[in-house]
Amino acid sequence: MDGVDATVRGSVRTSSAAPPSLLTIILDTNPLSWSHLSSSLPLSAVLKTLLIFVNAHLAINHANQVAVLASHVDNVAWLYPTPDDGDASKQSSQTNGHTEVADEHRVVSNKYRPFLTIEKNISKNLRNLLTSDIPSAEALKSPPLLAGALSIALAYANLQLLKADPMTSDSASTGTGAVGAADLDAHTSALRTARSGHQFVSRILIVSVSQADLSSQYIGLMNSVFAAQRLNIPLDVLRIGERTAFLQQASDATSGVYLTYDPPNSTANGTNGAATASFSSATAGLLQTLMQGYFSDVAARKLLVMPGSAEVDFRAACFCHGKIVDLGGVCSVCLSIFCLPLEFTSCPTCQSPLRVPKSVTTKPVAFARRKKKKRKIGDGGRDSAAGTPVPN
Amino acid sequence: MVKAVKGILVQCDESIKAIIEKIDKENGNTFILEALDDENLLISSGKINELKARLKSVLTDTVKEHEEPESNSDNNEMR
Amino acid sequence: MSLSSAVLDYLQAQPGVTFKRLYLQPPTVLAVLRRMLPHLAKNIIMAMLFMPEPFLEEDLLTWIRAEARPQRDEAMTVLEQLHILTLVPEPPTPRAYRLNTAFASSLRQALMGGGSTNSFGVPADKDAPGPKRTVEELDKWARKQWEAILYYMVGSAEREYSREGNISSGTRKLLEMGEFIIMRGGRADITKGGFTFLLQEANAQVWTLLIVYLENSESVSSIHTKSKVIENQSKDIEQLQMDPVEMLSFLFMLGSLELGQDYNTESLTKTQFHMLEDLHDFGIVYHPPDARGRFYPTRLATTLTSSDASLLSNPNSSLSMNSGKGSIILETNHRIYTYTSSPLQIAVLALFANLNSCYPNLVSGKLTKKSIQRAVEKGITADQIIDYLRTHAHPQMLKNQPVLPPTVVDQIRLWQIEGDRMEATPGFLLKQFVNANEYRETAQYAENLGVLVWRNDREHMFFVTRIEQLQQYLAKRKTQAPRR
Amino acid sequence: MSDSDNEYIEDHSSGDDHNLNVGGSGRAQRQKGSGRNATSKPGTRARWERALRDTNNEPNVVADDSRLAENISRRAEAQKRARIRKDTKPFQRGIIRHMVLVLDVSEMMLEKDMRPNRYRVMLRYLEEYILEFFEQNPISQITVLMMYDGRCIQLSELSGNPNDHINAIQKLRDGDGKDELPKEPKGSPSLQNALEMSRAMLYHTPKHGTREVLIILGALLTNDPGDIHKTIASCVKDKLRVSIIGIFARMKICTEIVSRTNGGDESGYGVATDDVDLRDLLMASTSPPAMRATEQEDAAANLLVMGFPSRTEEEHPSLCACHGELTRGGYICPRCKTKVCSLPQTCPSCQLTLILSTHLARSYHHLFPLRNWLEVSWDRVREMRTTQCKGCLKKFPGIPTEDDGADKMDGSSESSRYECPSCHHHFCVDCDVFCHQTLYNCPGCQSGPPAQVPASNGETTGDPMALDGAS
Repeated sequence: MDGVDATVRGSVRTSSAAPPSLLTIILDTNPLSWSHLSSSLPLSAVLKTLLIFVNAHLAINHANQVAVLASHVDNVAWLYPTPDDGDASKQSSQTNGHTEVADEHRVVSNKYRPFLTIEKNISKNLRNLLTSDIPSAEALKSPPLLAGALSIALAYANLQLLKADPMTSDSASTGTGAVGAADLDAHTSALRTARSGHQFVSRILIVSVSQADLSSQYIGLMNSVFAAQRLNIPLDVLRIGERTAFLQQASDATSGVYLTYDPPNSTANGTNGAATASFSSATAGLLQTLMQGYFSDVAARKLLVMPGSAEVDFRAACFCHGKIVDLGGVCSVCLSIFCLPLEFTSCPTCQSPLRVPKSVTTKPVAFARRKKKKRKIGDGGRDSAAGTPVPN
Repeated sequence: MVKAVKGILVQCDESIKAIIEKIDKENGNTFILEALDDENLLISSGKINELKARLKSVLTDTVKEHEEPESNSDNNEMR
Repeated sequence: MSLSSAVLDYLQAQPGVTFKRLYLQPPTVLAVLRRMLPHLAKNIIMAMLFMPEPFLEEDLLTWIRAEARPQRDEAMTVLEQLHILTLVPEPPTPRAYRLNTAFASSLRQALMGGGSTNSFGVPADKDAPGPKRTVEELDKWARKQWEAILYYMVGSAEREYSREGNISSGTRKLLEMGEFIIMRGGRADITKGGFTFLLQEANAQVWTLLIVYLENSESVSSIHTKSKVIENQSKDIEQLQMDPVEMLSFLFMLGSLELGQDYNTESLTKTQFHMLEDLHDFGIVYHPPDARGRFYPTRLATTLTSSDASLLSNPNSSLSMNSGKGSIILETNHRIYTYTSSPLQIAVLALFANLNSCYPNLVSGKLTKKSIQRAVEKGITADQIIDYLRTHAHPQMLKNQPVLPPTVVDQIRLWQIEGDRMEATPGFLLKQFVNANEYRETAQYAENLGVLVWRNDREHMFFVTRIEQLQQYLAKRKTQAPRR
Repeated sequence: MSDSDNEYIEDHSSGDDHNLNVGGSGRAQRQKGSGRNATSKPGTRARWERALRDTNNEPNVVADDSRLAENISRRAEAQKRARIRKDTKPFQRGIIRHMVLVLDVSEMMLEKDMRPNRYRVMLRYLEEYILEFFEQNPISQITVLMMYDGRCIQLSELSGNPNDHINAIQKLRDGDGKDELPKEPKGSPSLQNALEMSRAMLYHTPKHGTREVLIILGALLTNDPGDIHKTIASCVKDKLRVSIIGIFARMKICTEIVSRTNGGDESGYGVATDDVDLRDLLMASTSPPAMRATEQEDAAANLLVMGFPSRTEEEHPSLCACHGELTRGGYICPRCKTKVCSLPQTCPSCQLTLILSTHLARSYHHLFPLRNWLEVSWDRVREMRTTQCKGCLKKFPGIPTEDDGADKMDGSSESSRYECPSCHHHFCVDCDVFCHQTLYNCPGCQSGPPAQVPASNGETTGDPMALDGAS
């Protein structure tokens, strides 16, 4: 009779049945930044690479989903799925799609249909986006609306998560009083996603090129990062160009992958394999980076050693100048971060008068002597103006 | 040299093993290939159904099961 | 699980040449990737797909976490068995893995487009004559055909549902060959395998039947033609040799087609065209009698290459064969309620439950010792019953964790093993190891593969369910041993 | 930063005392936002009475079956939204909190009116509570006390590490192997002892932080050695803010303690009627409390100097300054270059507060709350012509051809759309809940200019975003 084992009944499916997964790509489409890269890594090539990546993601599981967002200069646009244009144009696009299919008879027969649909949608929407409005030169220098794109991506992922989870969608429709409502509590929603992690997983890949700094979107960005953390969604960042501290923090906080990719000069060595001969070496490298570094979803990441460095830049941006600081003043009321020395007497964010510890503003001799002793521990020559915040 | 023997592993408790051994003895040792330990036996491949049938008949003969009313005592009896 | 492993078993039995030819078709590669590989293996393939050099074994090992060893072994074994990965053991260079070239180039082609193989189906001309079929019509057709097969099988167990005549004699023969039914004096009797079949999900059923179809391709073709001969009056089909590779490719291609779209039959080979008739009988494709130049894949076809998880999570994409899918409520007092009016599902339930009342949309009953043991005697296992109940559980039940009441699950198992005081596992006993080391490592390997059933460390022997990989392993060990 | 986050436009006429809901059943406002307007004298009505009234006043109307599904979904929406409708006025809040958590471990906690008993239920929720507390208030500190057999015993030191407290609570639950901790609740509680001890605990805490006491009290008595009123007076003097969560019934003395230490506001005294309620009350206290005008003067903002160290990895292990263990990586204090192995903490060498900027950022949503979104009428929909949610692209129901006079249900929108008052984009109810409970951002405001009323001729270009107005 000992054949019956309690452990058996829990295991519903074997480990090889991976959960469906949603991949959301946020593509930075600032035309200015891409034009800088046009010689080594043009946007069109990156797009082509991303499409292969997307196809590969869709190929491994029938239920896998994709969403692509463009964080453009002054707005955030959906590249896939295409939002409705209202009734009239929706109909036209439908008929449009049909005739196109008939036209491209030969192409269709050589490509998996879902891939084709997505590719068409993305390139059409991107074309529309890039040709529709030419932003002003000033706007071009502004940072991409990453916080907005992340917010939308998370809202979308959240909906897919709700859809995939029969428990919540059901409790929503029946609305069973107090207990049902308690399920909707923010905290349980986090727990719920952790528990339903095996039913649906999601991740977000940010392809970032712009140099502009993101400190103006700091709060929005951070809120998005915490939301992603709660939903158990890793934020992967593929940075083309220099490092950015915030994106690295974001991916670290959500245990995502952060890699920088430096496009080699187009004249560089010809290591292209036979398969990638049609690509420049830059795109081939990019493709390989995507396929090896970013391909695995949350389920697979448990099994793999993910790339990334343990060294993370955790410095913050000050609210007064947007400067990156590693030592700063913090308002005790509103937690705004300021760079030192302080230039004002009341907090610019919350208007409360700031009582600044004397050690910050003045340089008392007596303290300085004590400091000297301490310096031996550290490496010495640093700015000693900042004093210890002695509570009370 | 490693040796592989094709057969059927039978896992049972000791009392059943004793019965199986008895059946085996009565039938000219055609069932058991090897007695592995107290609870495991290796049986020759084609014989398992016959063995099962014989075991069942032995058990129904020896074990008197206490009749249960079908309607409302579904799981209490077995525990 | 049963379905992908069924296909996997079939494929693994094929010779290497077959794979070479199979992998020339991008849809096949896509389907193999999607359907038959463990998740980790998919990731490995994708990482290697665009890698210019072979993947060093050492790098691969560091890439996969040490804790994930069992998954790694599983993935690598499957990849090697399907001839997707090969080890390149050139002595001067470090050992490295290489993707099968045909596989890799087909997969790249599938992902990047291009080529001119017409492998994803040629849509029929828009202006072709004949009426178009809507998705609803196709669903109706598929359901009608498939349920006819199921009815036939259930009907053979329960007289009152018997509805022969609806399915072609070819299909009937096929069921017999698959040992789902046994003909006894002109009457069909359902077998143990048949019950297993009935209790599976629709998608698994389709694959199980198709595998039987593939395995018996030669004989099926002749049987089918015999029945067709009268209708078609054509003799030349009789000589047709069904090529399993072409058949498989066709099935995989069907899985990548779009529902509601009609496709041209011109690009099909003779074998494939011939298969169309059989698949039409199963309800997998619809081949309009008034327009022979076209065919429509039904939902049964387009979901061939989707996995169980996706079918569960996306109810729209699955064709619920039993109209009341997800309708069973099982209570801790063993009572069972099912919202259904489908005689098929009622018949299936009646196999293992004691049904006592029937309302227009609800049947209720009870799982009793008698009913379960009756089912067990017929050859249905407790696990099958439990699986069936779980996959068809009502959404309200799915809220529970675990889905089914544990007491009932345990009780069903207990009832099954009650008459059955021993557990039999066919397989192989390995013994007489040269030394403790060899024993330990081999046993460990077997355990990682998941084939180890029993081991006795003192006597240095263990029992496994399958031996092929172990043989390879031991052979490999032998060749490596001198080097160590 | 977009406008919905940091600006607040006063749009309530009720003025500043808005968050102080005077009255008995305390957190009614939080619990049932919809009940607020309907009842004539909101707080004084007991919960059971209200429930009775609700059922009695429901008119017996024969429902139109065709609208049943719609009404059910409307009700579900209202329920979801009821949980997010809290005040979004950006009060100054006590972000740096010092909290004494006092547990009742008296024999009254053995009552079995919660399953398995009150004590176990309380311990179960506490772990969750502590994690949530530090999630919401990463730079705050807690200490846990228990009232046991007339005494007050400290279970964990004042610290900012959640694991310290969770371990203490687990020890209390499972026993610590030794006989130091009681296995079962015993005796009666003493509020006076608890308050005195809390006072002592919080005496040294800096002024810029809050001094809070949260008492979970199951008993309906307090067994004090002296005059509790004197203790209350000294608590008021020391600026302690006491909140109490009672179980099943109210006590006069608790009302007095809470009211006097909170400047006359009794809303800090909540009574749990079941275990879900207990949990809700606990979780409600994880949000930082609003500061009052009087406290604000005393606790003028201090400028705290903090370091934001970056994580490094070393080739060779070295000793960390905090535990003296060999580690391969850690955080380097930006001022003195000492290595510590975890954050947040105080640099062992130069006493600088070391913190991750993300810790600070976690509290921002309390300070810059997202404004509530408005229900959208069909007229407004006709004007804006939105067809899908700005966040998740969910399709909205279409505009009905004629006004069908659907029943208005409080708390949900007739058009299933919700509009952000800043950017005028429309969202679905799921995004509404998600954005206000988890994200704290408005996806519309963050991603471009506010939505415009579309051009009246209805001709749109091929730009897919045109109707969303974002272009």
